[in-house]
Amino acid sequence: MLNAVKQSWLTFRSIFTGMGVTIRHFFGPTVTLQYPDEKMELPKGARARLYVNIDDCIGCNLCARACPVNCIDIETVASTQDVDLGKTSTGNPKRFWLTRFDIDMAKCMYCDLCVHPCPTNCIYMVSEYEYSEYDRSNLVYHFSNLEPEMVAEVKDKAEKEAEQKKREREEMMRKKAEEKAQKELEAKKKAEEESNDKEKGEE
Amino acid sequence: MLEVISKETGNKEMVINMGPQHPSTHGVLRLELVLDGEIITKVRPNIGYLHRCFEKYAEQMDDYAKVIPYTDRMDYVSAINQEHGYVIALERMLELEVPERVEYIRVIMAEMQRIASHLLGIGAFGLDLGAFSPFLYLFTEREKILDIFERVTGARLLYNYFAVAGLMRDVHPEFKTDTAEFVKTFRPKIKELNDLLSYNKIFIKRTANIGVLPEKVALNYAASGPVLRGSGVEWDLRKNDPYSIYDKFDFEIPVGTGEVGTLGDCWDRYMVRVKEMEQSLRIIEQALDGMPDEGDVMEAIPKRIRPKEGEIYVRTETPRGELGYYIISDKSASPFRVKARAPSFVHLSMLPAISKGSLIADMVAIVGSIDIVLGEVDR
Amino acid sequence: MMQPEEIFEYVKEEFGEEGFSFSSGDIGDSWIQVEAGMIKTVSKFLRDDPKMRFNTLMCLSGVHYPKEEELGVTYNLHSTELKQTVALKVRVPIENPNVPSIEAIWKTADWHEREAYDMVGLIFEDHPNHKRILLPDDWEGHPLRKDYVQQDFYRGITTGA
Amino acid sequence: MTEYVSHIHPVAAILVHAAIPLTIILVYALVAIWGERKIAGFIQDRLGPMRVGGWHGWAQSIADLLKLIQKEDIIPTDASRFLFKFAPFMMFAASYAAFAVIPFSSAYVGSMVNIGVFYLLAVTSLLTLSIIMAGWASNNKWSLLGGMRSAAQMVSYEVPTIASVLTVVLVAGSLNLMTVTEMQSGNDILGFLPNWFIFQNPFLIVAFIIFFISILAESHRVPFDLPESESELVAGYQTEYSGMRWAMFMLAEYADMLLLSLLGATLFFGGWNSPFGDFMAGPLWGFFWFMLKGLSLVIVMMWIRWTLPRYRVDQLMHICWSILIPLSFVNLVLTALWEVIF
Amino acid sequence: MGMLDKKYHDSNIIIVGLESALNWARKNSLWYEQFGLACCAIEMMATAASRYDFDRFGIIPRSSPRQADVMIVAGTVTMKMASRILRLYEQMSEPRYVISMGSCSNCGGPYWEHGYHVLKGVDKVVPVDVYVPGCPPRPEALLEGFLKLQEKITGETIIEKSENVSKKEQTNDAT
Repeated sequence: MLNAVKQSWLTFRSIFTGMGVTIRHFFGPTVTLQYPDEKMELPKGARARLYVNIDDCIGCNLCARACPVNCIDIETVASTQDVDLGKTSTGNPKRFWLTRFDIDMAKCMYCDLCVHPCPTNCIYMVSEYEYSEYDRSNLVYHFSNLEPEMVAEVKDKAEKEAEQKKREREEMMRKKAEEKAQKELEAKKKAEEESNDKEKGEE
Repeated sequence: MLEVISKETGNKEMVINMGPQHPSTHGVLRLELVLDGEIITKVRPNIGYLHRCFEKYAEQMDDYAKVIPYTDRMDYVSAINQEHGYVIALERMLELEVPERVEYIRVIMAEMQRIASHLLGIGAFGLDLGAFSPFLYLFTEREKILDIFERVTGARLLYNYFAVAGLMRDVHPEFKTDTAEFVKTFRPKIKELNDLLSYNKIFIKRTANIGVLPEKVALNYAASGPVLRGSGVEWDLRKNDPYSIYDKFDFEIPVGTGEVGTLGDCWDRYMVRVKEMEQSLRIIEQALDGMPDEGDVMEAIPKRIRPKEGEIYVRTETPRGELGYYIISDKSASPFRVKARAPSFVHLSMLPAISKGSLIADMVAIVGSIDIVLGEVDR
Repeated sequence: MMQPEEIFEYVKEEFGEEGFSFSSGDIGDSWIQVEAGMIKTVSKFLRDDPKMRFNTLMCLSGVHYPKEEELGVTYNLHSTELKQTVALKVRVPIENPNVPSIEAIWKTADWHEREAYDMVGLIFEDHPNHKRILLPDDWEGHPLRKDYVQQDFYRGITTGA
Repeated sequence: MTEYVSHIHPVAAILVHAAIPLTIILVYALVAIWGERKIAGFIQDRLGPMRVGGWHGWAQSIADLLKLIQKEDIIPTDASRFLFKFAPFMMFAASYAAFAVIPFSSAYVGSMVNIGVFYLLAVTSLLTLSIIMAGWASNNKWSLLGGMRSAAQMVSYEVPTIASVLTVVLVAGSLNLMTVTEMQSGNDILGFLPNWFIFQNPFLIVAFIIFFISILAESHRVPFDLPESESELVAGYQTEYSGMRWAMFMLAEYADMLLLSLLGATLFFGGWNSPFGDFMAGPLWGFFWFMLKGLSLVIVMMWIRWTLPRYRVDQLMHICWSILIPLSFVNLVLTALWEVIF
Repeated sequence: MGMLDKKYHDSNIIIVGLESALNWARKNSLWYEQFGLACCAIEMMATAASRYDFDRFGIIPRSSPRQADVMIVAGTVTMKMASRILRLYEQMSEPRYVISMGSCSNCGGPYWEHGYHVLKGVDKVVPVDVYVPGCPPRPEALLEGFLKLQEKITGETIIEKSENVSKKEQTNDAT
């Protein structure tokens, strides 16, 4: 009986202790951040979205290779000899047209692994996080700044140049082969002559 | 959500499906409960609703380092600890030296993560038992930790911060003061939690003598972490099999005492977590004192990771228990096999053993007290 | 506390040379290779012998070795009393992947074995509930085999992108 | 007001009598739901509704109500259709009907019944029935469990409620709530305390504590909110209800909470009597004081809700049968003795 | 849907006024279904917690799908879970909305390539209204997703809505 009274008293006491805590919180300050009206400033280096400074990209494909989920899709075309693409702000020479540089932010897992290998620091995370979409295809970000016609032109040119090079190379190969054949022929002749001489000598 | 699974039980008993969508199964766990009235006669856990093919992914990656972000996603509540285990395994395979400063930062981060994870676990446990406010108070504290983490790593939940023999980036200059400030403000909150929840009579009534896990059963099931310690076994890998620099710190291993009920009940498991937070604070304080101010954290990172042929089993203490990585390497750049031995997986498997004869309400308490994370169970 | 080599010697004394070998890779842990048929008796001995006392099974992993066309199981044991660790390994041919279940010795093996069955297709004899655990019951194939081909549809829902 | 109403046509009088409590319930429910969310918010260091309708989200409940009206009304295929549809209305009707005997002010009571207390307790036990109906008709196991729990809980807790109400009735010597209230006017105790029953007799304090615990259980508030405990039974007996029918349940629950709080205010805190004797007294002030007392009890119930975890179903039963019921009967006898002696 | 959708098919002043009132109610009382799948669920909880506070927008969790208006698919949907998601969606009462939160439910996310057991986007099973990117999205991002959804609801008319309903039903049949 006494025990029951004691237990009840302890129960009530613990309940009142708890209610004391909650009432203190009731009158205490709130911690709520009223989001659309007030926004927290994200710290430096926050990872909320990938961004590519396309002017600095040299098309080395290192980020795409570092990506564990393969959400970066890069297509490059070698620039032709008559065009100078200039240099990046870090001083690296650009050798490729970036005909496609797509990042599928719907696939991305924000792991930061693509940022570190970049030689020109042109791919990095920015702290912009408000970009939800009604349509998923809008989450694929196209960073390449080439117009479609330009892409076609560049590709065409590159193809032509590649063909040209290929032809030149073939030409060279052919010449080399001819020279080689010539030499072999000469060598053969020489050998024959020599053997003839030998035969003659033996005779 | 509700379907009759079989007619095996006849008319007297009822089979009820708890989950995969249920407010207190901590994710997508499904429990088939065979009920006699409200008393559970049989429980069959069904898992796999979050099987995300981690082990397949580890084998598919062409670089050991690419697996790290996926380890984060296993136990998403304590991502840092998951990374920690994995990088330690790789460092042992490659026999790499880790700079001292890196070790200190890692320990601080890991212990902060342990507190954050326990805060969530305790809060969710209270929520399961109907106490709503403690959950939100604890979440507010957790947000403070996440703020520090975000300044350090740039992300709030899944960090990808540890690299093999290094860190992805250095901590910011105010890291020490921020963390010390947090430690200072957090201490009183534990007392408040004890007032509000731990020693609340209703809470004790709901958790004491419920889901008792005897020491022998716990060891046979290979339980670890707070679940094992709640049964009175003084077993902590940070002390018993020290990794990183945990042997440098002075801390205690809190164990269950059976203070309000039987040894090894839900309340003991809960209380071990509360006490562990205090110990983590102690470790953080010591680590902050000992942490060197200077030193490059990225210098030691190897470009290409290619371990020799062999295999290794490395275990570390995560907030939920022993996390083991069993890694086989075949000299190539991608792992041959990575198996993660997740503590939650093991703990969940003993659910049928400890919950027989309890009520539905107890079931909720038991699941809450073993603090499972389904991402880790299913991987 | 005994090193794995000593444990190997000790086990060999008990069971004889037959069916045991000790090996290790270039790095990392070494292991005791055990013939599949003996794993149950060896496990029981390791658990109960006063000098062994391996009271917990830390991890059980199934592995597929495509070159040898074999499946393997690795048992990582630990003794919390004597603080010693050892790894056992069992290799079985892929056509006949039967391994005796050790569920009766360490309860924790129950789910681990089910997972090994699910992932690489090992079959554990005398397992009380030998079913898939992570994947649904009607799933095709064992995904952690190196030659696994993903099915295109599962119950009418495409698994592709 | 009763006098004015009695001059008009009887049917019109009935309608007026019906409309007054209904208006009170509806306005109260809208305010209380918003208020509960605000209170919960402040207790939890947050703000609660802020954006709907301007100042502190005052229009939140209106938006909720309007939305619930638009929601699709789902009746599960295997449900018992009639019972399923009928249960929410019956539940609301039960708590609404009980308001008839509540004396809102010295000038207004819906129906001056001699056995007001008896009527009120009888009508509110219909709530149990409707919850069982809802739980059973849904053909859902969670609902069924919720319904069963609720039946056990409410039937059990009716006993201590009635016993503690009887204690007051014993002191007052009347079952008419108006008479009970009138008996508590004046400020005579110790020269300044109002003549409320809670101050009149030490055993009535115990009776009030029992009464308060019981009404927490009767109106399914934490720590006794087992029938709809979210973390165990999903949503209990309401699991299958959507839209307007669910809103009816919500309305009935809040009305029930108010009803029991008002009953407590009438029985223990002097009903519409002003705490300052004749100062600030009168029919309208009476209404104000009465609602203030009732709402304070409601707020305490909310405060408890956001603090405590909940009991388990067997512990709940244990509290009722082995603590509250014996205690309330002993208390009843002791009160009777006190009344005889003093 | 409620009783209003089938009766009026040409809009006039009253309907427009009524419509905006109903839209206002709908968008300000988006009760979400309380179920989490994976990592994003933790951020969803964080959004509901004190710092970000869903309740400011009138967004509260309901554990029963019957009373929920919006389903937040927070996390990876696996093949085993996909049919349950569909069933949960079917259990919700109209008008209902779906927010796909995070990379995994947007398109399989990190698991899109080798994830044999991962559904590549929840939109293969249920129609999605708003995609919130992030892995996991910040709480603010989820709130922004809700604001986008509110915007969408503001622009809805009853007729459109009923058409959407039938369209949604068709997509359901197809899967």
